[in-house]
Amino acid sequence: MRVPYFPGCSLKDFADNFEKSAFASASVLGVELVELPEWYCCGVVAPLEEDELIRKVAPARNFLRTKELGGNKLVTLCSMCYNTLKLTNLYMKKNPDKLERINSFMDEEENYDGTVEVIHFLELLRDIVGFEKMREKVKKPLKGLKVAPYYGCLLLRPKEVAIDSLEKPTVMEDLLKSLGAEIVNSPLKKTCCGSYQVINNKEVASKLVYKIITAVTKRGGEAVVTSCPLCHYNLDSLQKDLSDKYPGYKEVPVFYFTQLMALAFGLEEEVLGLEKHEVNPLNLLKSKGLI
Amino acid sequence: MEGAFLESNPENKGNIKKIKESVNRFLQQLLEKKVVEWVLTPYINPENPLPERRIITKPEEAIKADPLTPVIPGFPMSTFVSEITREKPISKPLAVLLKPCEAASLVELVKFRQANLDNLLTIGVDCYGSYHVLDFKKMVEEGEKPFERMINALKNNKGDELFRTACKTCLKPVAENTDLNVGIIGVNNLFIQANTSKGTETLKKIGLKIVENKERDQKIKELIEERGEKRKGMFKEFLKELHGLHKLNKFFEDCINCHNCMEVCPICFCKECFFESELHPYVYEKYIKFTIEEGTIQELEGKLQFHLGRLIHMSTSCVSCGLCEQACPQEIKLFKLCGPVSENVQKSFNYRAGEKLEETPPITTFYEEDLGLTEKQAE
Amino acid sequence: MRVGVFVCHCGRNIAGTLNIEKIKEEVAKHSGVVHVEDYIFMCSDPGQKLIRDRIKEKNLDAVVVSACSPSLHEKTFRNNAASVGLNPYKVEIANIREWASWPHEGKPEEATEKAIKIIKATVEKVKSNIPLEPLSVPVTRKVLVIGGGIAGIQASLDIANAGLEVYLVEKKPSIGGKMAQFSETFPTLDCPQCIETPKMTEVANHPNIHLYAYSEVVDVSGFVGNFKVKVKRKATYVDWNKCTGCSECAKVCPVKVSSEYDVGVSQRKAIYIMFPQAVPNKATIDPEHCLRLVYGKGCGLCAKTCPAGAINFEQKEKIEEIDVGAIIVATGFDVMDPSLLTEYGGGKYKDVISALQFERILAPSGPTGGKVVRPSDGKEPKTVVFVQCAGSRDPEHYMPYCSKVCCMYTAKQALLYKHAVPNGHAYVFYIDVRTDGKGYEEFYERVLREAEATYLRGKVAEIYKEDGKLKVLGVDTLTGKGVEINADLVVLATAAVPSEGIKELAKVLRIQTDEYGWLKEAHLKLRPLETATSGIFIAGAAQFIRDITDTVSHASGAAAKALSLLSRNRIEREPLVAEVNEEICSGCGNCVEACTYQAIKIDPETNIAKINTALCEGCGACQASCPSAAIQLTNSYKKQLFEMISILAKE
Amino acid sequence: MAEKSVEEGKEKFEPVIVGFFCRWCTSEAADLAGTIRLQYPPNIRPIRVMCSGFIDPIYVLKAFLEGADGVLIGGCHLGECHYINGNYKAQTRVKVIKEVMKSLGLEEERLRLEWISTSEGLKFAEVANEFTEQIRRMGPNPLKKLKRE
Repeated sequence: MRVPYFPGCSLKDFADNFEKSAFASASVLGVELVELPEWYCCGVVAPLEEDELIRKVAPARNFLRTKELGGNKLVTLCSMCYNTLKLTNLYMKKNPDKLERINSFMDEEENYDGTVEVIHFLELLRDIVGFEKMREKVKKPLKGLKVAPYYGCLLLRPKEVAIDSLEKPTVMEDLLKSLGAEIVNSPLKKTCCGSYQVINNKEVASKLVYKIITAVTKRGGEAVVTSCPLCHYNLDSLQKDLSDKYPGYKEVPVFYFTQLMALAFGLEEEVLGLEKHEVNPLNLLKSKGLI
Repeated sequence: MEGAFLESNPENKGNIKKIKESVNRFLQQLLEKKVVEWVLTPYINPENPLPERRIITKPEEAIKADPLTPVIPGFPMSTFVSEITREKPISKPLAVLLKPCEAASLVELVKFRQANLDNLLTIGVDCYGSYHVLDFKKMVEEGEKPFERMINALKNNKGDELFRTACKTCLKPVAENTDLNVGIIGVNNLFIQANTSKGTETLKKIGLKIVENKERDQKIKELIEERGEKRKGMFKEFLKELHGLHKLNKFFEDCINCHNCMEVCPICFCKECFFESELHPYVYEKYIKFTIEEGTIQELEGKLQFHLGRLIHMSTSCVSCGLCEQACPQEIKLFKLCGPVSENVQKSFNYRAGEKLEETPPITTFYEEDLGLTEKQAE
Repeated sequence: MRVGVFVCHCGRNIAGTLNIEKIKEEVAKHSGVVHVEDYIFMCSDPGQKLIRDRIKEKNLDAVVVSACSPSLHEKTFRNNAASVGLNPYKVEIANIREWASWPHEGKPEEATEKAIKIIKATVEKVKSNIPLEPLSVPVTRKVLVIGGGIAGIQASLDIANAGLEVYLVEKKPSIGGKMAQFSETFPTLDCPQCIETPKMTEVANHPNIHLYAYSEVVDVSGFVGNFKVKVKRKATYVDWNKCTGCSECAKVCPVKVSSEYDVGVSQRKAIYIMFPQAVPNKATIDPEHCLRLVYGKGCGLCAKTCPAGAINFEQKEKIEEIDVGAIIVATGFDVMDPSLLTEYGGGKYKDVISALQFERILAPSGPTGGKVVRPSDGKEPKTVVFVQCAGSRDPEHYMPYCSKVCCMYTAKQALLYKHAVPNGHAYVFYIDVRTDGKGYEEFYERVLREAEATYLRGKVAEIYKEDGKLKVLGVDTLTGKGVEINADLVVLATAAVPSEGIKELAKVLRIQTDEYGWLKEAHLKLRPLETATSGIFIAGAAQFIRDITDTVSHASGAAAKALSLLSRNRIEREPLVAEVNEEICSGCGNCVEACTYQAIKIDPETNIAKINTALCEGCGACQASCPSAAIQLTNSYKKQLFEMISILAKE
Repeated sequence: MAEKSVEEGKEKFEPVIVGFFCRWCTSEAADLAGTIRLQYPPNIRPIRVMCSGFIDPIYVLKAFLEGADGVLIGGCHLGECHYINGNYKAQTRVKVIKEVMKSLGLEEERLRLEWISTSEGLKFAEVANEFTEQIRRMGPNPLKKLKRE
């Protein structure tokens, strides 16, 4: 199965281990993620302003590229790209008059007709591949690894783009279960990671990360799993300071779900890109006999 | 499907004469074994090349029954059934032989309380196609045998250019809602198909061995698929010919307001047609009045009101029998109108007239959902 | 046919735009019109007299008044004509004010043209109108009240005191409803025991009230003034004629079941009296839990103990038929099940409870005797968090509407809690505090002062257990800061929702519910007590959640509606009903399917449609479904429509 | 469509639109529009009927055959019918006519169904404006041209 794929900036930079591990494990499942030939910024926040139509041109172009690849589904890995593209697409579908204007901004291109569907890789795994099939491909079950899924906000809010139940999501739990991991249910799995506050108000983000991580460790969690490069960045990089601030603080490594997939599928360790982690995951993985 | 072969002698395979004899023997047995007391069937008319409809009561009369005849002489059989059973159910068990379109229209008439199935044994007759009454008559007069012609066409699976348009595009060569079917499609020997428990009981009563027949199912499916393709193309063409008021007006140019199409229509069950009532403004006196007041007679509106009005009334239940076209003395190809329009209307309600007794017609169904009609349409 | 047309100027409202002379000139030419006259105000006394005089002088047999909307003066003009012997149904209104002069002020010529068309079409209609007399129907002067909460109680008492008989049907073993479960009521802090119980007793002793407790309405047929109602009287397995309410049976019953009355805060027995003040004060056996009834043998301790010998395991439910003229639906509300609110740990943590449960804990007559303790360990909670709008004002997840009463009862609960636990502290999360009632704002101010509760403007995001405490994560939107509270007890002001089974009951009654299940009123503003089915009224929170004050007023209003309907022995109805031409009807039954009121049946003898005019509401859906014009609506005949269309559609 | 430009070059085409308005909602909305003096074109000629469920498809046909350029049917919003569900019946019947008209290329856009409640005077005026404009753009009922020929 070939599926058009939108990477976004993070996945080409600090989160390239997310992409790498995703590509590798997707191919185990017979899924080829085909990167859009010439892609543009997802737009992050700007396209969500309803009247700033010019800022929605980039997403529209991404959808056109998708159609050129002969697909009508566009997969993203980054939660933020998913959220932005999906919302923008919905906006264009719901407002044909606005779509017409957006199209008029791009005179050298075909018109976008609103027929692309944006999905997150997790949805593809759940709804198209199926977790049962994943279970069959597991070579090294993540036995005894106590992981806490962490959703953040972008996969679940607002309601019209939620990939799962707003209050009781289970998609990551189900995925990790199929890999053989043990699930630790943290009440703070949907709590804000601090987002961009990490830049100008690091304290806020830091405090949130402390809460999120301690809620996990208190419940016996050994690792946190996420699907968002920004969440990953905050949760991973801010932990260093926490150890200084809070004596007795216990660090836990933070993984992308695709890294754990690659691990369970028995792929080369190098696709995991473990060297990028701030909180060293090697000890944990070694102790479980996974590497 | 299950059912029973009537002829197990391999020598008779596909023998046309034997087919007819087999059916008649089957009808005879129905009467002999007292499964029914009466049989309503097309019947050989010594005075006329066209068959007549007759109720037979004695087993020996069955010899001259002609249920497989490839023609509908005038009114559909369902109209007769309606007339017999509308007021009250019949007193004695009656078997009636119906072509698939007649069976379908009977289903619609039952839904509209214009017929009653109590005490009725409905027997569908496979129909590969039928001829216009005039063609049929001409054939007989010229010594050709219409039945043999139809059977040969069936054997070669080539269709027949002379079939009525409704038959060429017919998707119901086999009745779906009868107790029994006289099967000639997809079989070599005559096959009596049982659709209901009443049908199965009947076969058992006259001592027939019940068997599965999957081959026939497959053959029928293939035929319908093949016809479906053809129908799609033809209907598209028909609607093109009628597109817009100007073309529609041209189409009705020769109409003489005789209303034969309505008279013969199995769905037009009204005691008094609304378009012939005193409310209908285009009656004689009104024409005179219009002529005086406006200097023109409203012939055009009169015709359109009748035909479009009738279409609005019956298109939800039209079974595509095409008898309106056969009845038109002016040879207006009415099936081109009611066939495709009714198909569109019924499709839009996800309804197929005459298919299931328990399905209610769109106009009496209460759709408690927004049908989306007020949504703005793109211009 | 001699039609008179009267054109009203309505001061300058009509004459200022329309060319009255042109109208008169054109209309006078129309066939059948013998007289046209204009006047400055047709609805005034001289205007009316003018019409009366002309009817007599010119011997008019039909009248068209070209004036304002028929919804304003149709009755006036019809009665006026009737006073000089012209049948009121031979008078029609042509609306040339709202429909011509007002909306086309800048286009006098076109507006005049339109007015002429409207008048001519109306003339055509009135020409074929037939004279009619109102239909008169005898009525049963009795009322059925469904639901024995405070609304049903109030409505029943009002009607019974006016001298009419009332059947009060309650599905639980006792009347009293939700109000009987409350601790004290805002803003006066009266206890329901003090104010509701006397009313309950009055119901029980009233000679005009037939109280059918533990019963349900299962079928309603008939129509306004003449309803036939089937009531299922469920088996109580106790002969209520013998039962003295001594409760000895409950003492010996070995089966304990979670108490519905205490919303699970306490337990009752399989044979029980709902609460000490229950009316009727009789025992009921719960057949799902009674050992004898479940296994068909054994136990029977209650029967052995009962001093009155009232226990009867063989009792069967009965269907009773009653005739009434009006029905009042007072089925009240329910609260949303807190276990639906997973993000708040509802149903998961014992100490996350609904406000109704907290009412029982606070109630002096409740299972804890008014001592505030938490369900999990019976300890006194020192920190209580109240979450308002739990499930309300939340269109993404639950109910979009405001549940109206929560602000006030939460404030009350915070106060009562403070009274019970002086060293405890209450936090209240709110979106807005709504205090829209007499004395409500003052009460809220008192709570702020006296209860020392911390009011936090914001929503709670998550409640979970950590280190033995309930951690409440929320936000204070006034400071913009996140809030984290370690609570001992969380009280959710869960959304009010329509009472269970209301949709099924609405079907039986042939009345409408809205998308949530609240009963639909005939008009939200002007007919809030009526349903679209005449003769059926709504009282209290069944229409929408409301507090006790409003409920009682609403119930008295519904009672007054029923009383005014039944004030005479006969009622009159519009005679604009369907009629069948038997010559043409082919009995296809399309009209039967089209009729919402089951007013049409096919006569099995003749195979022809037959109309029950008493049931017919005159909507005309039948005539639109009839292919042959065999069924038509009186004075909206197809002929009339055809003539009108013919005039209007021409250039 | 060929019929569209018949009146071009002559005086501006003023369409005739027959309106069927239920007495409980759309008629009241029309009253309200007048009362608050909302201005809309006088092209719609109204008939007040009991309910949108009262409208026999034949009335619509009749209006077109008598020369109307458009037909507007107004009823209560779904779920708000005074007669409980008359408007559901109306939409079924309108659907039948529309399907017939669509199949035969008879410009089904000339028939419009709208739900306009008592309080929606503004919506009434907007619909009147917009529908009149639409019919004006579409040009006269082709029947008129046919009759002149």
